Amino acid sequence: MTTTKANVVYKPVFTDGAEFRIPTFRLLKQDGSLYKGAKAPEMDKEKALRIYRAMITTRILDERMLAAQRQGRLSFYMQCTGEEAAVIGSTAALDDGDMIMAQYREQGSLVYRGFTIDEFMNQLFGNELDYGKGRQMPVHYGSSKLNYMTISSPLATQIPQATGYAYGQKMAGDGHCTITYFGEGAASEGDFHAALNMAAVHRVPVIFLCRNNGYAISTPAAEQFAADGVAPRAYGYKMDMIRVDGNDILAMHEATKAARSLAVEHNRPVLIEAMSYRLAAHSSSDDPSGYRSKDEEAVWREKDPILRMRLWLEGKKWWSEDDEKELQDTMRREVLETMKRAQKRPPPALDTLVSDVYDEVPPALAEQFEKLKAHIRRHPDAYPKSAEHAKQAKREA
Amino acid sequence: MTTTKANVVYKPVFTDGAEFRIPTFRLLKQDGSLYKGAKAPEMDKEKALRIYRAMITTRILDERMLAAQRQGRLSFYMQCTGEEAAVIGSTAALDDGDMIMAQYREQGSLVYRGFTIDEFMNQLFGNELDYGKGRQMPVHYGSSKLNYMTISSPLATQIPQATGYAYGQKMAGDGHCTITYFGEGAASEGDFHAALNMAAVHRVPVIFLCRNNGYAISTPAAEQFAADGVAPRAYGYKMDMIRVDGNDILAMHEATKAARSLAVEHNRPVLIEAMSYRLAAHSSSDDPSGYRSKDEEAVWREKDPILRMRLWLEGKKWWSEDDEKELQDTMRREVLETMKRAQKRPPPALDTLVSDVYDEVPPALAEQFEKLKAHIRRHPDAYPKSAEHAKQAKREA
Amino acid sequence: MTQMNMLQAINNALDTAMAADERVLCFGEDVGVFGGVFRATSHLQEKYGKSRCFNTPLVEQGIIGFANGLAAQGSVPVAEIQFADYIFPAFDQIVNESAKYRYRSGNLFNVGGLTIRAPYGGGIAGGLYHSQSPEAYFAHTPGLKIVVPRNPHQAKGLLLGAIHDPNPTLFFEPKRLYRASVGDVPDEDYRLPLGEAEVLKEGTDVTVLGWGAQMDVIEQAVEMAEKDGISCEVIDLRTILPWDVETVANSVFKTGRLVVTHEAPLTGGFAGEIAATIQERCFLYLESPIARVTGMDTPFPLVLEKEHLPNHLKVFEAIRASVDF
Amino acid sequence: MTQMNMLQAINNALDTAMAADERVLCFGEDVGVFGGVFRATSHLQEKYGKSRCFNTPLVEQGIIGFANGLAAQGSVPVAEIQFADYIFPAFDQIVNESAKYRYRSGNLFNVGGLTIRAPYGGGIAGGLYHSQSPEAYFAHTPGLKIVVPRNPHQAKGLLLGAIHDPNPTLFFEPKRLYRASVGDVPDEDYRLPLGEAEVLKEGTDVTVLGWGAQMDVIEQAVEMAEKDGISCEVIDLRTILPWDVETVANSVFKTGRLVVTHEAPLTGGFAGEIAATIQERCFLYLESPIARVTGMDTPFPLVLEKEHLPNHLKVFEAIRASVDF
Ligand SMILES: Cc1ncc(C[n+]2csc(CCOP(=O)(O)OP(=O)(O)O)c2C)c(N)n1
Ligand SMILES: Cc1ncc(C[n+]2csc(CCOP(=O)(O)OP(=O)(O)O)c2C)c(N)n1
Ligand SMILES: [Mg+2]
Ligand SMILES: [Mg+2]
Repeated sequence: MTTTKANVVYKPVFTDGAEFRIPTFRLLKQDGSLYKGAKAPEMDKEKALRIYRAMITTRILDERMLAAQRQGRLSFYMQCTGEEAAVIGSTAALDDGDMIMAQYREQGSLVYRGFTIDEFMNQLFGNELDYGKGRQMPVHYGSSKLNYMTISSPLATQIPQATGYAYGQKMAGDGHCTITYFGEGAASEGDFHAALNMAAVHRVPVIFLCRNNGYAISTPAAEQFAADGVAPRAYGYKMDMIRVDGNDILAMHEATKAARSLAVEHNRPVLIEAMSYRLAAHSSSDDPSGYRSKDEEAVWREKDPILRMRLWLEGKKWWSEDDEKELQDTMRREVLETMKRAQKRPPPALDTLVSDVYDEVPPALAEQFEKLKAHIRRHPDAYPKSAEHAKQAKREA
Repeated sequence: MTTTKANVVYKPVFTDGAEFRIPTFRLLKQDGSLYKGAKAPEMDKEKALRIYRAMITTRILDERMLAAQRQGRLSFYMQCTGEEAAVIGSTAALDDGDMIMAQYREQGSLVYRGFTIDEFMNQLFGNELDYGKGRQMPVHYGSSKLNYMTISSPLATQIPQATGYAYGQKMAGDGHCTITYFGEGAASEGDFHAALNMAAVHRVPVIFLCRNNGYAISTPAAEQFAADGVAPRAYGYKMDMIRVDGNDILAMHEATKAARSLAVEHNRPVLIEAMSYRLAAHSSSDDPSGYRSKDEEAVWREKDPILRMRLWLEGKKWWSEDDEKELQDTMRREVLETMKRAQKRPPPALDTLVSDVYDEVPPALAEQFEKLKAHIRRHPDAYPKSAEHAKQAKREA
Repeated sequence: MTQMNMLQAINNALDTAMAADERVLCFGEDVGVFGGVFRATSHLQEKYGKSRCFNTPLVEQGIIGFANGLAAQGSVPVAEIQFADYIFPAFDQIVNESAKYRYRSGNLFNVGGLTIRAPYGGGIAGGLYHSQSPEAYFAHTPGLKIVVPRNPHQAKGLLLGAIHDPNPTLFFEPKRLYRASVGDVPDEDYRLPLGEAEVLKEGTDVTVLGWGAQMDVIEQAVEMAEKDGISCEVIDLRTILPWDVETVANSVFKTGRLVVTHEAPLTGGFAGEIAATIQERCFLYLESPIARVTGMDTPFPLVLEKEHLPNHLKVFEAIRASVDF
Repeated sequence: MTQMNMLQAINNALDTAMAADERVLCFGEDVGVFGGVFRATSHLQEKYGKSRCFNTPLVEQGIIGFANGLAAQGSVPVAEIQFADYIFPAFDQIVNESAKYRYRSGNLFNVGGLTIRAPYGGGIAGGLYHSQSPEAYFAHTPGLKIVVPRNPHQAKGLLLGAIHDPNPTLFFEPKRLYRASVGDVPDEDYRLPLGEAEVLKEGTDVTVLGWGAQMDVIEQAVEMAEKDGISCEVIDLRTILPWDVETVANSVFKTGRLVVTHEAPLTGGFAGEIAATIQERCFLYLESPIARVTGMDTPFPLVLEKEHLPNHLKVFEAIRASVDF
């Protein structure tokens, strides 16, 4: 009934929009060939390989670091596994100067932009070189030079911030936009509603990229919302929207490229829903066997986005078995070596406890810090990390 | 594109839902006759007059109390003027045992359910008979016997509460539902998003009634959302939705009746958007001339919902000029007399300062109260209200 | 009596309450099939059905808004917030709504049935957002009760006390004790009183006061102090709001000294309220300044959390300093 | 110099800041054409355009989330929350985000440009939800600054100080002084320092401390006390976080007595923090217990608000009691 041309009706007819079907945009079949009717996207070899290398690197990093966590070398880890195309395909469609405000499962964006394995490891081990100064849990990366906002654990808080950031970009007129990533679970937060509505009203160049991976920890999407995904919410804000096969690297790239030009050239914010699946556990603390079946996982394992891209690349003769082997070996080695190096580095200096709370340490906090230092001097054995740092500092001097 | 039958598309096509047109449900023309094609609703004379009397009473109460505020007899007031049909038409379609969780502009619901002028006045003047014990600003009514939740000023907080209340009703299996009223402004709050999503997921018997009256204080709807009203948000939750002419008493009644049976019989929550206009200022503290034109107001004054119903009643010979005059005179007199009575009543007793914070006054608060009493005894002149009450108490003893 | 860890005791309390009264409902993020990320609600959905123990969408303001409505209706909701660090989106629903429901309506309506459970505290390598102790943020809110248990026995009894208390109650669970703290727990339905501190150990030289996981820290510190010949009176506050001024003041009248410790930052922490009240109440009895041993005035760090936290050594030194003043 | 009331001074401060730096933006509910419900942003949209001064949708968590993002980008947002009572939906964005942005990123990012303005306080027949003084709720949050002006001159200087301070700042405006407080205000751009209390009057017998609208109450009380021959030292704290311990402690070293007053409820109010700190700092100098004169531990009432509020008589009696102890 809501598609009637009439302005007025004389019977109380209700609709819940169930009659709308939001189609999924796809280009690439699982065998690496294009769908019939799909136009080959413009993507040169260089770009394609940059993307593919980022996907492989992300996958290997995830595998190795989960293993490291299992070995007790790391306290915590979260994998992007299964969602590499959704994340990297979209980031690759942006300008590297665009701002990324991610949730936590988007390490692929960082890899793509050139965050080094060293930089990852320093954060994961919270050593003295961690940009975050060892203050946040593993996977809370950030990089100002790569325009990647430091991850914050409270879910969805970055979504209205992305609207604000993009408003600032629009005011500055620098032709940049902001993309914010979030899960279909986080989209239930009030901040999501605020962010999309404000973006639509103020015509802000922001892309809202919902990774619908089926689960929020143990909660399946069906207990998260009654609707057909997150996409139909765009109707409520009158915002451009598209649903994309999140395991299809070409479709993700095309859709995001188009979204970016809506955002930047027309000040139209866009909601992209990337349909995918969280192949791994929620995090290293989680065990999905309590809430979903192996069969379900197997179905999605068949849809691996990396394999799909590899088959496409091979079809184009841009990639070979040997290339694959070499990349995998190199990356595995680099990850392991870098890990060892990072793990050995001392923790951040003691004064990182009190710096950056404000631009300057206020007097009362400075006093607390003096007391702490005196206390540690009295009990050096009780504070091995501070002691370690002091030792290391001596060694290096 | 979103109405395509296809599951998959091979081109990135965006949609913002602009192609959907949500029609408005109407039955009654401004001249009191039914639209061609509109079915006369089942509404007997008794019900019709109960509704009409409530509308007139609300209008008169509002006029008188605004005047009282202007005369300095009252600190604050808010009028329902222009929205009486939206409020009373919907309440009248419910069972009187259904819970109402309103925003603040829904005094009409209370009038309809039988809240007496005395009860209104006691709240407005915060005297010793006010159920709220003089703690809240005027218009924050509540009635447990009439199933009308006490108004709370923070906007939208009642919306998720309504979802919870209705969930409790469903668990109790008592066949009741909850209706919650809110403005199109309040619908921007995060609590709105939470409430509707949870209601849809958990299939809760709740009716969300959005009074879209064009303004949130000075902010026009166009700066509140980019979409065509609040109705399209229902698509995002897969919730039954209908848009109704809020100045059409019969349409409001029919729509809400149908919504109630969806809610109670099928556990389907419903969103109703009542299109109307806030004819008066936001509150007695507001002056709309700073943000909207007299012309705009005049257009809506022509659509007066009370006159529309009166013409319908007169057409049915259920109401006459004389009836009107008598009702108006009686109500005016009653309001004035009751006001005088209420204004003279003493304020609530001093111990209402500290009761009801908890079920019992905790020791530290009891101690604070003892100190206060001793202090007042030392300075009786400085606390005229407490003194007045003490005097009155003496007089009555 | 059964030996249980704190999680089991909490699970047992919920089970007990749900068995006794069908109006009791448990919900929150991942609370259903999965039994919560810490498993505090394990098996409750199996036992009581999906309508009484369920997952909610991921929206804390909605969870508490929903819970407020349920409580107003007469149900007895026990809502879980997955980590206390994530309770802030619900701050408005708690502070402006739950706390003021009864007062603003003149007691026509109330949400007394409401209990909000949340794991809190540090010491688990959780960094900024899996470590906070937000009790003081709520303690400025008349109308709320705030309870923190120190061990499994207390956890069951206080949680049942909270669920049945006719006022909205926040129940903060020291998550680092979830599995670490084990003890005998009665099998029956028993309810410990809210608003009453407990003197765990009598002493004459100094009163040492805390709550939750900090009680273990105090125990270690006091052991050290007693070796030095200092006689400590140890009090578990248990209820932060409204707090038991009497018990604390009576102890300080006797000892003349007070050390208060909590994990939350110093400034604006609840130790400040206690110190302010006790210095007034016991002014002429105090032999040394009331000492506060707390987290530092920073967000919660990760790698250096040991340095940040008020451990037994810091508490011990404060006891010493108080006695040596 | 121009005679202005506090609203005009605030409006003038915003105008000054917007004229000087185009990155300064003002927004909030009804802030645009209408100029805000109190008219603090009057004419700013006219002068600086709709893109720099605008209405937002009605969603506080969004307003502050948006402002955080803007500040992170390098803009200088001045966000208005219509009443301080309605700041709580934004609590998470303020306490978990604004306050922790710099720390958690190791100073890669910060929202130092952010200023949040909100009218606060009672005495205007506002009842529960148009009267609250929520400063203490925020004062437990390292990373935030909190400022409260007492008159038009202070309001302009401190607001400009807050806007240019490189840390996120909450600026609470005593709304009952909006029109009531009038005084000379310099026309130029001047910035008063944050973090510094101001001694308004020197005295020897007792220190009387407050902030915002309470300074007028203190003035009246002190006048009564001086008639009784009590010499009072009066301090306006001005910045609640981080607060100026030095100035207050130095005063108490001299007077030996302290009375602190605020409108917010006693328990968990910021006077508790001050009392706790000063009793420790000045223990041997204190001649009487530190007194707190505050709102009662209840939600804010309406009809009996006079009874509830810490007026000059209550402050005077506390001064007397402190001196007579
Ligand atoms: C405000 C808040 N509430 C709860 C959590 C705990 N939590 C962390 S991740 C998560 C699930 C998120 O699911 P989704 O958004 O779908 O992202 P996904 O993990 O699937 O990528 C939850 C509940 C949190 N971090 N923040
Ligand atoms: C959380 C919150 N924010 C702001 C306000 C201040 N305020 C009161 S009414 C109002 C406008 C509400 O507009 P709408 O919801 O459209 O209802 P209407 O007044 O039009 O009936 C505002 C901003 C409030 N009461 N609560
Ligand atoms: Mg997910
Ligand atoms: Mg409106």
